[in-house]
Amino acid sequence: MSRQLQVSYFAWLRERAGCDDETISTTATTPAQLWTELDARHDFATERRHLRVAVNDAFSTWDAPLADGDRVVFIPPVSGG
Amino acid sequence: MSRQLQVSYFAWLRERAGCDDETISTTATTPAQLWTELDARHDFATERRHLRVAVNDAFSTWDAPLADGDRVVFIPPVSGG
Amino acid sequence: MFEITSDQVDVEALRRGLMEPGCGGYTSFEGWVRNHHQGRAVSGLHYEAYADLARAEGLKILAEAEERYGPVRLACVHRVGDLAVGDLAVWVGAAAPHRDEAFKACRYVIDELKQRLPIWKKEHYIEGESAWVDCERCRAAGHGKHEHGHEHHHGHEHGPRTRTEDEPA
Amino acid sequence: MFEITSDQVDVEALRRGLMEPGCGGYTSFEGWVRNHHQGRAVSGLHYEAYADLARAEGLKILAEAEERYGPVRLACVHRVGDLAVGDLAVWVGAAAPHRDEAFKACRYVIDELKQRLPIWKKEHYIEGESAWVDCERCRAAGHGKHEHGHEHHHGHEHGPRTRTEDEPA
Repeated sequence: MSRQLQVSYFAWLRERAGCDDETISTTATTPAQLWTELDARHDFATERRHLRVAVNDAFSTWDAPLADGDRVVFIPPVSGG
Repeated sequence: MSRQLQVSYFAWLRERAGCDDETISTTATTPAQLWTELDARHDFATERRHLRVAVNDAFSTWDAPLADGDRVVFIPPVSGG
Repeated sequence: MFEITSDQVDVEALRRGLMEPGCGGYTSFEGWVRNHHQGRAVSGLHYEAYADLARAEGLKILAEAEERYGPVRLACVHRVGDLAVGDLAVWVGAAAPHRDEAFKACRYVIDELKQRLPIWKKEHYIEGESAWVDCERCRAAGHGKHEHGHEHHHGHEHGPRTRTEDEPA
Repeated sequence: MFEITSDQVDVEALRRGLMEPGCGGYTSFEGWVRNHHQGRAVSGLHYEAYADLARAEGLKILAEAEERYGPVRLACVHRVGDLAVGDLAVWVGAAAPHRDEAFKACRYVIDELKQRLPIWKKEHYIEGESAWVDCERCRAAGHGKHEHGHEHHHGHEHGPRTRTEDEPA
């Protein structure tokens, strides 16, 4: 069963993806699976362990269950301040 | 041989002395001797070990030699900031 | 009060907002855009934020500082968008009854937000390139380019990353 | 820059004076007149300085901070005269390439000047008395009234002192 997810990109992940946001129809059930699928499509040229992930604007684990309509954001190492 | 010294007072030492400055004719040759002489006159109601002393606007030891015309200031515990 | 903004920061208004007759010590920190970074001349930079999460995480950091060092009045603003050398990028203010708590709370907030806020800095160099800046802590640890898998104390894993493009400054 | 002044302090002008394109971190400390001290309601206070020595000692403290944490741009102003609750009594600013040095230099200056500057504070209480305030470090050590002869790390000896008079606030 596939679900619709909203994915947003920031910084160099955004530049690799070539877009700020995209709506994905996917069978991925976790952020980890979603990453593998999107990395194959966009070639982010990094490894997942360098990133964090947020689901619905809160930090999440990579194996949390995803629900239809969730917003997923992969978070590169930060450099604010 | 006596010398003329300029003595300035601050904070509660000033209030005990009843003046900001005074010119003293004294035979005291060190700040320690001068303190003993002035304490007898003004009754500062403290002990010397609680104070520091400055000669000519620089911190000094209690046994430094005093010269005619020197400015001597006894310094109570500070409370700036 | 925690804010992500593309507007200029009114430091004086923020400072006045923290004043309170019970506070005897006030410490502020400001991050200014520097004209150099790791030996390269910088002409300016661009901050990009994941604003929804950054606001939530920023408020969480302020709450942690209050819990550790409170009572303390805290505020923080982080700029996004294009900034020139000398511009204020981030401001933190802390007012407390005594100075020790004000200093520690202010320092806690800036240290944590540098590690945790989802904000990214792209530097523009005088020679005409631009690059996303890698994580401060990775740089301090002397790691190379995303070839390691260390764990930071906040429980996240990541690698440093500096990507350079042929883009005018 | 170190100043003893009876005029209001222009914090914004002092801050601008420290700005420099090589500085990425700026920390300031402000001491504000608090409405209470050791359980007593304070209506205002009066600072008295031995100005010639205070200026020399203030410059010495700034030079020590520069030596320990430099390069760092430092400035400090201490008020004298009558101050009301909420007024700024002392201001310290430190700008450095990185934040760690800015924080440490700023903290060093305020900690040292509180122990070393020949400046005395007389508090006016709501109930209508006034008192010279004792040394912060003696108070922290829990000493009684000038009955001890401990040695502080700056090499001077003194005792705490609180003198109270029947004087209107």
